[in-house]
Order: sequence, then C-alpha cells, then structure tokens
Amino acid sequence: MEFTYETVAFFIFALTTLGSGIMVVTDENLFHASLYLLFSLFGVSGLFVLLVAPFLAAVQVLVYMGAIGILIIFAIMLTRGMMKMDQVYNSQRVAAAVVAVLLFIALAVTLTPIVDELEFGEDLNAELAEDPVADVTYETVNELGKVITDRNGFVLPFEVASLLLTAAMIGAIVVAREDEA
Amino acid sequence: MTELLTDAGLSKDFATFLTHLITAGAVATVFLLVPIFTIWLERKVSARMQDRLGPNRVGPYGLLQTIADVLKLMTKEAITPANADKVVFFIAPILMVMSVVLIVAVIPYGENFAPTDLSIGVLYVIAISSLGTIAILMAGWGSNNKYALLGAFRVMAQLVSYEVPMVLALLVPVMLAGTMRMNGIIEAQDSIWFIFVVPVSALIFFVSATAEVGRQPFDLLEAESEIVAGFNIEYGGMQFAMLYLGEWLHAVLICVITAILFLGGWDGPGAKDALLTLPIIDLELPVLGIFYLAAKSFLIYFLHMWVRFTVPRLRIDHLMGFNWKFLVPVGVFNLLVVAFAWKIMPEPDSSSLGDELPRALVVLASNVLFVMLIFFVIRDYARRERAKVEALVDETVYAAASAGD
Amino acid sequence: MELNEWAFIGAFFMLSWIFPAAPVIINKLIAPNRPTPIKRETYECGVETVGDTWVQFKVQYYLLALVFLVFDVEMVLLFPWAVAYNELGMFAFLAGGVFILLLLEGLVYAWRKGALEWT
Amino acid sequence: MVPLYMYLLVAAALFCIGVFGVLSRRNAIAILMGIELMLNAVNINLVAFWRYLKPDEINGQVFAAFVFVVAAAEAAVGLALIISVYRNRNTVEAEDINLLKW
Repeated sequence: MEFTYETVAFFIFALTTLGSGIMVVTDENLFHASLYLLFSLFGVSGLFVLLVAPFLAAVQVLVYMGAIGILIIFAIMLTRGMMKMDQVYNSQRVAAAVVAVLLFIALAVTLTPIVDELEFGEDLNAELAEDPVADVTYETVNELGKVITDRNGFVLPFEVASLLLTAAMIGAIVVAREDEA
Repeated sequence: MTELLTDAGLSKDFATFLTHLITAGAVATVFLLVPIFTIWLERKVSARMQDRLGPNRVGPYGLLQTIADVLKLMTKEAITPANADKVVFFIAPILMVMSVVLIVAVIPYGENFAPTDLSIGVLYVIAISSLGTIAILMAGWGSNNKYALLGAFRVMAQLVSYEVPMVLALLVPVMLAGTMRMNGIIEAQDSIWFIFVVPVSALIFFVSATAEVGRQPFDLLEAESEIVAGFNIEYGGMQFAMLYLGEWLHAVLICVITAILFLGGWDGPGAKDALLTLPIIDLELPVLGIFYLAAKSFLIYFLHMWVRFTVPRLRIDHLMGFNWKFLVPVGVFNLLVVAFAWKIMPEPDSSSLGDELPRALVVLASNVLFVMLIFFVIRDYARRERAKVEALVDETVYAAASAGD
Repeated sequence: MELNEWAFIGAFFMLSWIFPAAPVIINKLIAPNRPTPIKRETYECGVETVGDTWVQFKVQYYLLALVFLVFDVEMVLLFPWAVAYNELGMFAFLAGGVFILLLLEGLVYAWRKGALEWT
Repeated sequence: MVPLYMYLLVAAALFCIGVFGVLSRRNAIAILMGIELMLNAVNINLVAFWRYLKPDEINGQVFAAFVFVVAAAEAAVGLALIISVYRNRNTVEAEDINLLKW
C-alpha cells in the first residue's frame, strides 16, 4: 500500500469509525455514547465516499445523523437512560469481550490474504488484495433510480420498503402511545 | 492556480490540495462576512418598517454597528456554567457554524466556476444542514439547564418537522432537471425558471425554509417570552456569537439555495460571457453571474424580511399542525401532480424557450388546478367547522335564553 | 485515484472548524476571566435551580421524530427515482406513485391516531 | 488504492465492536446502538464488494439502501418498545425485562 491522499483519508475515516465505535460500547454516559455513535457513523459515510458511493454517504449522514440519531437521543431523554448508570455492563462482560475478540480474529484471518499463507492448496483471497476490476463514476444515482423502478429489477423491494416503513411507523405509534399502553 | 503551484516545484497532488484549501478558505471567508452586512441590513429594514431609525451612530448609516457588536462580544467573558457538560458545551457552537459553512462548498457562481460541483449537490446540502440539529441538541444538553433542554427539544421538533415538506418540495426541481448537480439544475432553467413552472413547490420551499432557519413567524426556537431564550440561554461572549452567526448564515444560504433551485441561480442575460480574468492566478471570474446570484438571493432575503416583520409568531401546536396536516400532504400530492403532468407531455426537441414552453405550460396549469383544488377542500372544511361552531353557539344561546325565562 | 471534487470537501472539512473555533479561542484569551460561584450557576432568571434537569418529556416528541424518520428514509429513496425520472416510462410514475401513496397511508394513520397533535 | 481486505477488516472490527456492545451492555438503548454499528459494518461490506468486485452492477448500492430502510424501521420499533417497557415496568435494563422468562 503506497502513501497517497486516499490511503491517508482511509485511515482517518477508519480510525474515526472504530475509535468512536469503541467509545459507543464503553462510555458510561448514554448521551455521550449516542454522540459517539453519530461520529462513528460519520466515519462510515467517509468510507462510502472513498468507495465512490456519494449518494449512500449523503444518505448515511441524513438518515443516521439527522433522523435515527435524533430518535435515539429522544428515547434516551424519555427513558432517562443515564440516570441509573452505576452498572454499565451485565455479568457477561468478560465472555462478551472474548467472543468479540475471537470473532474478529476469525474474520481477520479468513478475510485477508493471510489465509493464503497457510497453504490450503489454492489462493482463496488473492482477489481481495487487488485493485477494483473497473473504474466507476460518481454518477451512480441515475443508475440507482433506473434499477429501483425496473420491472425486472428492484421495483418490488422498493414498494416493500415503503410498506415496511409504513408498518414500522404504525406499529411504533401503537406501541409508544400513552393512553393505550 | 494549480499550474502556478506545480511550476513552483510542488507535486501535482499537493498543488491541487493546496488550491482546494485556498479556495475553501476564500469562499468561506467571503460568506462568513456576509452576515455582518445582512444583520445591519435587517436591523435597518425592520426599523424602517416599524417607523424607527435603526442603527445610525457607528459609521455612515450605522454600517459599522455589527462590527462594533462583534468587538464587544469578543471582549465579553465566556462563562461556562459549573454544571455544564464542558466538552459538549464547547463543541456545540463550533459544530453549528460548521454545519452551515460547509454548504458554501457546492454553491456555483458561473458555468465553470463553482468551488466544487458534486453529483449529489442538493442532497449534500440537506445532509449537512441536518448536522445543525445535532449541534442544537448538544447545546441544549451541554448547558444542563431545564430551559435550554426544553428549548432544544422544541427546536428539534420544529426543524425535524419542516425538513419533510422542504425535501418534498426540493424533489420537484431535481425531478425536472434530472440531476442533483447544482449547475445541472441551473442549466435546466436556461429557458424558463422553475418558479414559473412549479410555483407550488417554490412556495412550499419558501415557507418551510423560513421555518428551517427559524425566522419569524416560525421563531419559536428563541421565543424570548416563552422559554427565556431557548437552547442558547447559557451561552455568552463569542460562543453565543457563533450560534447567532450560524443562524444568520443559514438564513442567507437558504436564500441562495432558493435562488439556485427556482430562480435560475447565476444564469441571466450575458452571464456566461461576462468573464473577468484575474491576473497571476489565471482565474476567470464570472462577474455578471455573481451579480445575478447575489441580486436574486437578496430579493428572496427581502421577502423573508418582509414576512418576518409583518406576520406574528405562531403557536407551537398551530406550527406543528400547519406542517403535518397541510404542508406535508400538499407537498406529497404536489410531487405526484407534477410527476404526472411532466410525464404526459413528450420530451421537447431542444432546450429553447419555444420547445420547452408547451410542457412548462401544462405543468403550470396542473399546478394552478391543484391550488384551486386545495382551496376548495379548505373552503369546504372551513364551512363545516363554522357550521359546527354556529350550531354550538345557537345551542348555548337558546339554552341561556330558555334558562332566563 | 486522482484528487477530485470530494477532496475539496475534505479540505473544506479540515478548514471549516477553524472559522468558528478561532474567534471562540481568541475570546477566551482576551476576555477577562473571573469566575465566581454565583456567576457559574445555572441561569433560571435568578431563581435557584430546583431538582434535576431531566424534567419528564412528553412521548409526543418521540412520535414526531418517528414520523419524521419514516418520511426521511422514504424521501431519500425517492431521490434516485426523481433523478432518473426523465429517462423512465409511465411505469416509473406508477412505481413512485404507489410508493408515495403507501407513505401517505401511514401519515393518515398517524393523523387519525393523534400522533400529530400537540397537546 | 486501498486493497479490499482493508475495508473488510474495518467492517469486521466494527461488527465485533457491535457484538460486544450487544452482549455486554445493560441498557436496552445501548444494545440497540450496538445493533446499529453491526448494520453499518454490513453496509461497508456491501458497498466495498460492489466497488471492487462488481462495479458494473449497481446491486451492492441498492442492497445498502435497503439496509438503511431496515435500520430505520428497526430503530423506530425497537425504541418504541423500549419506551413502552419503560413506562410499564420503569426500567430500560435488558436484564430486568424478564416478563417472558421462566
């Protein structure tokens, strides 16, 4: 990996994402944790930009930081979640950490070219270390719009997404409303 | 300018990067100085509308008043409350200004003269503005003050609600232009401005943008008489000035965005050819384009001011009702109506006025019909409500009369 | 990869926090700093602060944010539709129309259920 | 260029952080935040695979867009449930929500 502006940007975004991600699960103050969550998701949107998916990057900021983040913060305020923060973790804390670390090691070995060092006979992950097979433009939104309204494409998932959101909204309103609770 | 730096012996990438930095600094500085003028302007205009004189002591016509205010705020002690969440309290005003300044990056001034022309330009603007709501929430929470938190929550409710009709209205120009690029939208208005094609969207955008920047009559965020001052109650000195600056800059920028989306942005007679070549850095400045954009933005800004000093403040339940029960349904149906009218007419052969006109007229007609329909529905509803009230009044009057007998 | 328009956004991000941070820091440097306990108290119009900042919030706020979230996500999905609309046929109008009407159905439900009332 | 496996590593790490959060936190809202992290890790993978292996088809981005929809629906309903439980049982601790336990 050579030193370019792209690699520098990648490491900045990756560190932002992971560092804030760790703070999300360790910070005692739930409000701070939610702010770290937003910061972490912002890093993810930076990664999307590097992956030439600017539309998704904007959606990430708009949906996660603008909507889901606000929803989470409202819920924290409503439940006064940070009032009882004398115990952040439950009894599975150590086991959970072990599981997470082991899972990461397993994924790291199988996802990187390290696995090819183990001589399984064929190079399994060689293509993961190569450059993209083709260049893409930043003008993918147009194509996205064509695909989601294409009869042979994703038009059904597109409508189902709308249905799912409507159902979620109705369900959440029923659950959260005060008089029927 | 990049060439100049590469000639000086820098690598191409580094030169580009340096150019980016300098451009960013330049446009941001220019825009950050604009509120100094508009604050003076607004005070002066409000004074004239209310039959007062306005600032007239510092400098000619009081022009330096804002600068004096800034200097005063600069020397004020910045008090951080003892109970405050200090880091969040400190970051909030900075994030507030950031969320607004970053919008400047996609504003075009000429055909080939924009800081950057992102393929998702319009969406970028909305996404960045949504960071501002987080900043307000952080300010309210960080202050650790009941009023600040309540104010922040009310602001959030308002900003979040009015973002919906704003984006719905904004989808229409994107649909007509077939792109989210700022310059693409402006070029699509080459022959006819979108405000003459889809006036309903323009109006919805104007109203919801007023609410989005929290100007009267939607200024519940700082309803002094109701929640002291809202989320910025604990702020003082330059930190308060930054919250204030963010708000004012947002007000200016939303006018620029409106001008770009509906009034053709920098486009105008001769705008493409009136270039002023700057020496040394070899930059072709589209003077006429900048002038057109500024003039159009100012026109909208003046409309904002006019509304501001004429209409009284809304109550919060009316505010929310107006949004969710009127603007959002209207915005949704407007999108459908425009989409349909736009589709039934064939694609014009060229983008000249004569070829574009039939389709534009059909869309305009659909808009007019739609408005008439809305008026009918509202009239019907109002009559029913009125009948109800009258029946109620009659009942009570008769009851009182019979009790009197 | 060539540096492009997004590098400009990156540069802007690096710069943009300096503009607000510089005045705030200058303010901290040049302004007098004499904190007193009274001055640093929470400001509630001079009345002493009673109790916790966490006053009970209405669930109304959550419902509003919820309706907003749903609309936000749907509008985001409508952006690609709107961009590609000129190149698509009548079927795209139907697809978008059904999508929007389903969304509107949710709004009508929320309206009837009183989730949009502000009491 | 940054090789693909770097993106996959970041996504894997983010996913594991999310797993840790889900398994170890007491507060139900914190658990939901862990789930959001995991969903984002999935999204990074989808977009990275699209960019590096199948750039001529747009499917990876479409999938990621639908993950947004699912994440939004999940957050909305999940948080509504937490608020409802809080109102009825006055707790948001996952361990105290044991009505269905036996």
